[in-house]
Amino acid sequence: MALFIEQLVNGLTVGAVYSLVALGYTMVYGVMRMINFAHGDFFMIGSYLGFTLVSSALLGGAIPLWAALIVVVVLSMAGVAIIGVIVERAAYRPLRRSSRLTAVVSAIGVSIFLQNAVMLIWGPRYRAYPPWSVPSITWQVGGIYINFMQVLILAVSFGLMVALYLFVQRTTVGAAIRATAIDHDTARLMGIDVDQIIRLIFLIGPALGAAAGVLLGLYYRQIHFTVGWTYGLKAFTAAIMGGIGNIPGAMVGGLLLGILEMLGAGYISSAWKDVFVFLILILLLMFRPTGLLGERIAEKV
Amino acid sequence: MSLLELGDVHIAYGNVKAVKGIDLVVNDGEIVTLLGANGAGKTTTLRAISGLLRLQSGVIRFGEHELQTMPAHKIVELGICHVPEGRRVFGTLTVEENLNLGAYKYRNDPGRVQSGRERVYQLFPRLEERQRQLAGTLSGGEQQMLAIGRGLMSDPRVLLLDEPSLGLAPKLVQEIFRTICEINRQGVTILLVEQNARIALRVAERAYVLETGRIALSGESLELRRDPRVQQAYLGVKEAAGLS
Amino acid sequence: MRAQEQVLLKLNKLTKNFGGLKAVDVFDLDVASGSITSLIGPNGAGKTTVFNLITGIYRPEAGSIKFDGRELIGRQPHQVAKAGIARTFQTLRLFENLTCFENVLSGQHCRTCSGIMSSILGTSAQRREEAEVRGEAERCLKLVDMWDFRDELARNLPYGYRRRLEIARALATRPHLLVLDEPAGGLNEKESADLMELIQGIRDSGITIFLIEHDMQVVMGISDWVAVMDNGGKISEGTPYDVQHDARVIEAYLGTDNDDDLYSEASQAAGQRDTNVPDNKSYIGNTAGSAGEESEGEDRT
Amino acid sequence: MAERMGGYLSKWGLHVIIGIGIIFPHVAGNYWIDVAVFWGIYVLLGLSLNIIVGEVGLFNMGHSAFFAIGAYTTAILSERFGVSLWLLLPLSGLAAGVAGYILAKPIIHLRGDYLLIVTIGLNEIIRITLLNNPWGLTGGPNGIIMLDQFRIFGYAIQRPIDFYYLVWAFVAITVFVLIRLQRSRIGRCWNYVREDEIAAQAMGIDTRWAKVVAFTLGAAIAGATGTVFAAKLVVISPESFTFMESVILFCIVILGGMGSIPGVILGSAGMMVLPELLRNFAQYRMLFFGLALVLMMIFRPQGLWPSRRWTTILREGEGE
Repeated sequence: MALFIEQLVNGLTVGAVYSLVALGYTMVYGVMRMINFAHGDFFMIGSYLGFTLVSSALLGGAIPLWAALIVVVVLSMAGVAIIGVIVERAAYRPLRRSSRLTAVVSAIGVSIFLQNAVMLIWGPRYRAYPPWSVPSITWQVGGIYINFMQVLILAVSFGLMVALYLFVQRTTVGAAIRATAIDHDTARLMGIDVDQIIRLIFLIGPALGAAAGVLLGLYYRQIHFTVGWTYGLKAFTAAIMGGIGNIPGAMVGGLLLGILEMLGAGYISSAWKDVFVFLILILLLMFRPTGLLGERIAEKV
Repeated sequence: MSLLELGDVHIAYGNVKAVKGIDLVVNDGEIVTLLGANGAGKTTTLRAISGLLRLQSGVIRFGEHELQTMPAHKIVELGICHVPEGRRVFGTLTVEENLNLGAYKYRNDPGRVQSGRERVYQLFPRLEERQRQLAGTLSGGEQQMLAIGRGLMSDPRVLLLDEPSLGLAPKLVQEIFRTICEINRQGVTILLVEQNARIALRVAERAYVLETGRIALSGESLELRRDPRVQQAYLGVKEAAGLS
Repeated sequence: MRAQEQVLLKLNKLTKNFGGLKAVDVFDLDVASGSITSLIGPNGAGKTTVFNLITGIYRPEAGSIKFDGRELIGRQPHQVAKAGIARTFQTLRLFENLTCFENVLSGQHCRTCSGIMSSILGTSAQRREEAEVRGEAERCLKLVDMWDFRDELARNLPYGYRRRLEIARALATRPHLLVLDEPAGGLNEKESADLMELIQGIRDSGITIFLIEHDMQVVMGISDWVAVMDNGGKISEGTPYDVQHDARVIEAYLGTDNDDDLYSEASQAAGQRDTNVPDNKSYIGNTAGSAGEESEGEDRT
Repeated sequence: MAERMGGYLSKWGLHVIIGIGIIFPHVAGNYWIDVAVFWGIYVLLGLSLNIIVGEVGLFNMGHSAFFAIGAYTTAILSERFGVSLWLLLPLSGLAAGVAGYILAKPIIHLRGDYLLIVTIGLNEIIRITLLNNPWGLTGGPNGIIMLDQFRIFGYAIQRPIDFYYLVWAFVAITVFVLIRLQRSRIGRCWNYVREDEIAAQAMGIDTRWAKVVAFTLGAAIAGATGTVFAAKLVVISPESFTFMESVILFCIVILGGMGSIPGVILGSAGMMVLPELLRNFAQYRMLFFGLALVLMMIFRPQGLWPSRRWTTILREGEGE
C-alpha cells in the first residue's frame, strides 16, 4: 500500500509535468489541427534556459530559494514563449493553407534545427543542474516521503493549469480561442484576429512547456538536448489519451499517463513501463477512438 | 447615398472562377437581395465583402474605405457584419458567450456589450431564456436567431445575411424575416442572400439576380417580381400554373 | 394497379433516432421495380437519413429493409453496393484529385476480382478484366455525355458536370437500384431539364430510380410515384397529381400561419411595396428555392 | 522496365540514369558507394511506407517497427539456425507482413492523428521489447552480430560495390512491382480510400480491407528490406529502429511527394544524401538540414516530384 501511494505521488508529479507539455500540443492542435512536433523542444529549451539561470548568480541568496526558483521559471517561460512566436511566424504561418502533413514535416525540421542549435550553444554532453539549486527538504506524511521538488512541481503545475483554465473559460479572449478552435472563418466574422489568437497560442503553449522543462530539470537534475523528443512523445501521448484538442483532456491525460507510468514501473518493471503505457493507450483508443474526453466525431454524410 | 459598392469584382477558387465581374450598389438604409441558384456566386460575393476571400481584381468600397485588401477583423470594426450561411454558431459555447464574441471589438467596454445583449434579447426574447445553454443544443430556428443576434452585437451599419431561411420551417422563416425588417427599421442596412426568392423579393427594395458568377438581372423588387424571366426561373409561376 | 407491380425495395417500419430525436419514425415505403420513385419533404424531414439507412451508413433501431427479397440491415455500405444499390450524395463526394475516368473506374471495383499477385504478374485474366473495366467506364462516361472530360480532374469540373459524373460513377457499379440524393440541387433550368432526360433514360435501360429532390419541376415531371415525408414519418404518397393536391402536403410545406402581417410590416418599412400574396398552392412549385446545401442530419447531431 | 517508367520519365532520360547508376560505383570512392547503398535501402523503406501513407493516406509514423521485425528475424534465424539469406528475404517479409496484419487489424479504423500516435506507440513497444532482450533472443542493447552474407554461387556479397548492385537491383524490382500495382484495381482502390472513404464504400469498396492490405504489404516490403540491412550492417541493434528513424521515413514520403515513386527516390536522397553533402559544414550540418526541411515545405509543399494529382491540390491551396 505504501508503494502504491508513493508511486501515486511520483506519478502525479511526473504527470503534472506531462500535463503542462500536453497542453501545448492540445492547444495548437485545437486551433490549427496540426501536431507541433517541435513542441517537445520548447520543453527542452526551457530546461536549458532554467539551467543557465540557476547556474548564474541568480540564486545568490538575495531572495529566498523558492522565490528565486519561481523567478527562474518565469524568465524561462518568457524566453521560450518568444522563441515559440518566432517559430510560428517563420515556419508554420506560411504553411497554414497547405496540407497537414506538410506542416508536420516543417515541424520536424524546426525540431531538428532547435535541437542542434541547443547542442551548439550548450554542448553535446549531458548537463546537470547544480546540486544546491534545490533545497533537500523532505516531509513525511502518513508513512510516505514527499520532497520539496514534488511539492513545488505540483504547486506550480496546478497553479498554471488552473490559471489557464480560468483564462480560457472565463475571459472573452479565452472564448475567442475556443471559437477559433471551432471555426476559423466564423471567428474572423466576429472581428477576431485569428493570426493574433494563433500567436497567443504559441505564446502560452511553449511557455507552459518551458515551465515543465525547468521543473523537470530541477527534479531529475540531468538534462540533454535530445530529451525534447522523449518527453514530447510522452506528452503527445497524454494529449491523445485525453482527447486531442481538449484542454481538460490534456490535463487529465497527463496525470493519468504519469500515474500509469509510475505504477507500471513500481509493479511491473521500469524497463517495461513504456510498453505498459503504450499498450494502455492502444487499448483505450480501440474502445474510445477519440480519447477520454475527445468529442465524438460523426462524419457528415 | 451608396454605402457599399462593388466594382467589377472577380473571384476564383484555384482555377475555377466563381464570380466574374460583379457591380453592385447598396444604399444607406436599404434592404437589397442577391438571388440565384446554388453555385451562382452569392455566398462567394458575401465572403469577399467580409474579407474571408481575396479578390482576383475589382474594388469593394464602404464609405471612404476600400475593403478588398483589409483583413476580416478590420472590416468588422468598420461596421460590416456577415451572418454566415448555415448559422455556424459556436456549438460548445453558451448563448451568452456567443453573443459576447459578436461584440469582440467592444471587449474592453463591458457596458457596451451589456447594452448590446439587451438589444438582442429584446429582438429575440427566446435567447434570453436560454442564455446559459450551449448553443449547439438550440433548435435550428433558435440558432438562426442567435447567429443574427450575434451579428448585431458588433453594432453594424451593414448586415450581410446569408440564407437566413435555410432549413427552417415556414413559420419560423416568417418570424425571422419579420425580425429582419425590424432590424432594418432600426437603421441597419441589409444585404440579403436568399434562395427563397419569393420572400426575399417581398422584404427587399431592390434585387440582383446572379447566374454563374454574373449579374443577369437587377432592379426594383416590384419590377423583378413581374419580370417573366424571374417568375419562371425563381418563382415557379409557370409550373404552378401547370399544376392546377 | 400499384399492388400488381413488383416491389424491388421494401422499407418496413424503419426507425432511427439521433440522441433522442426521432429522425425516421416508423417509416414504410415500397419502391416498385422499374419505377422512378421520389421522396420529398421539408428540410430536416429525415429524407437523407432514410437514404443513409438503405445504403448501410446508419443502422436503424428497428424495422427492415428488403431489397429484392433479401434483408439489407446489418450489411456494410460496400456490401450494399455490391448487392446492387448505387447512390449519389447530396453534397457531392467525388474523388476530387482523380480524373473523371478514374472516378468512374471506381464503380467497377466491386464487380471485378483481380488481386495483388495477378496485378503484379499481369496475367491474361487480369489484362482481360482491365480492358473490360475500361470499356465499361467508357460506356458510363459516354452515357452522361462526359467522355470529352475523361482526363480532367474532378475538382476542376463545372458544377453541373460534377453532378453528372457522380451519376456516371454510380452507374458503373451496374446497379439494379439507383438512389439519387438531390440530383438537381444547384442546377439551372437547362441542366435540370437535361438531367431529367438522363434519369428517364437510365430508368428505361432497366434501372429502378429512387430519389430525393427539392425541385418540384423535376419531381413532378418524371416521377411515377411520390412519397412525402415530414418529421420522420410518411404523410402522403401517390401519383404526382395526388400528392400535389393533398392538403397535408400543402400544410407541411407551408405552415398554417397566414403570413400577411409580415409583408404589411415590411411594406411599412419600405414605404410602398406590393402586399399581394399569392395563394398557397402555387407555393409548392417554388420549394426549389428552399433546397439547402446543408445535410439534414446537422441539427440532430 | 523502360516502358513502365515512361509515365514519369522519357525513355531516353531513364536510360541515361540507369547508365549513370551502373557506372557510378566504378568512379566513386567506397565512402560514396556506401552512401548510395544506404540511399537504396531508404528508397526501399520509403517505397514501402509510401504505399501506406502516400497511396492510402494512413498516417503511419512507426514504420521502422516492421523494418526491425524483418532485420531481427533475419539476424536471429541466420545466427541460430544458419538459414540462408535468400530464404530469409521472403521469410522476413512474411514475418513483418504478418505482424503488420495483426497489428493493423484492430487499429486501422482510427482517424488521422490517433492512428499516428498508435503507430508511434507500436514502434516504441517493439523497440523496447528488443531492448529488453526477451528470452535472450535479441541480445538487448548490444544487439546481434550477424556474419552471414548473401551468396551467389558461393560468391559472398560483401564489398560496397557488390552491395550497391544488389540493393539497387532490389529497388528496380520493387519499383516494377509497385508501378504494376499502382495501375491495377488494387492501386486505384487505395487512392479512392485516400480521397474519400465514404464515397469509396458507396462504390462497393471494402475500405477496411483495402487499408489492411496496404498496411500488410508495406510492412512486408519493409521487413524484407530488413534482411538487406542486416546483411550490410553486420550488427543489428535497437538503436537503428527508433522513433526518429520512422520520422525520417515519414519525411521521405512527404518530401518526395505523396504517392509518387520517383518522389520517394528523390525524397530519400534529400533525407540521406543531403546531410552527407553538408558534411563540409561540420557541426552546423544538422542545423542547416532542419532549416532546409522547413524551407522545402514552405517553397515546395507538394514535394520534390509530386505525382500528378497532388500537384493540383497543393498548388491551389497556395493560391487561395
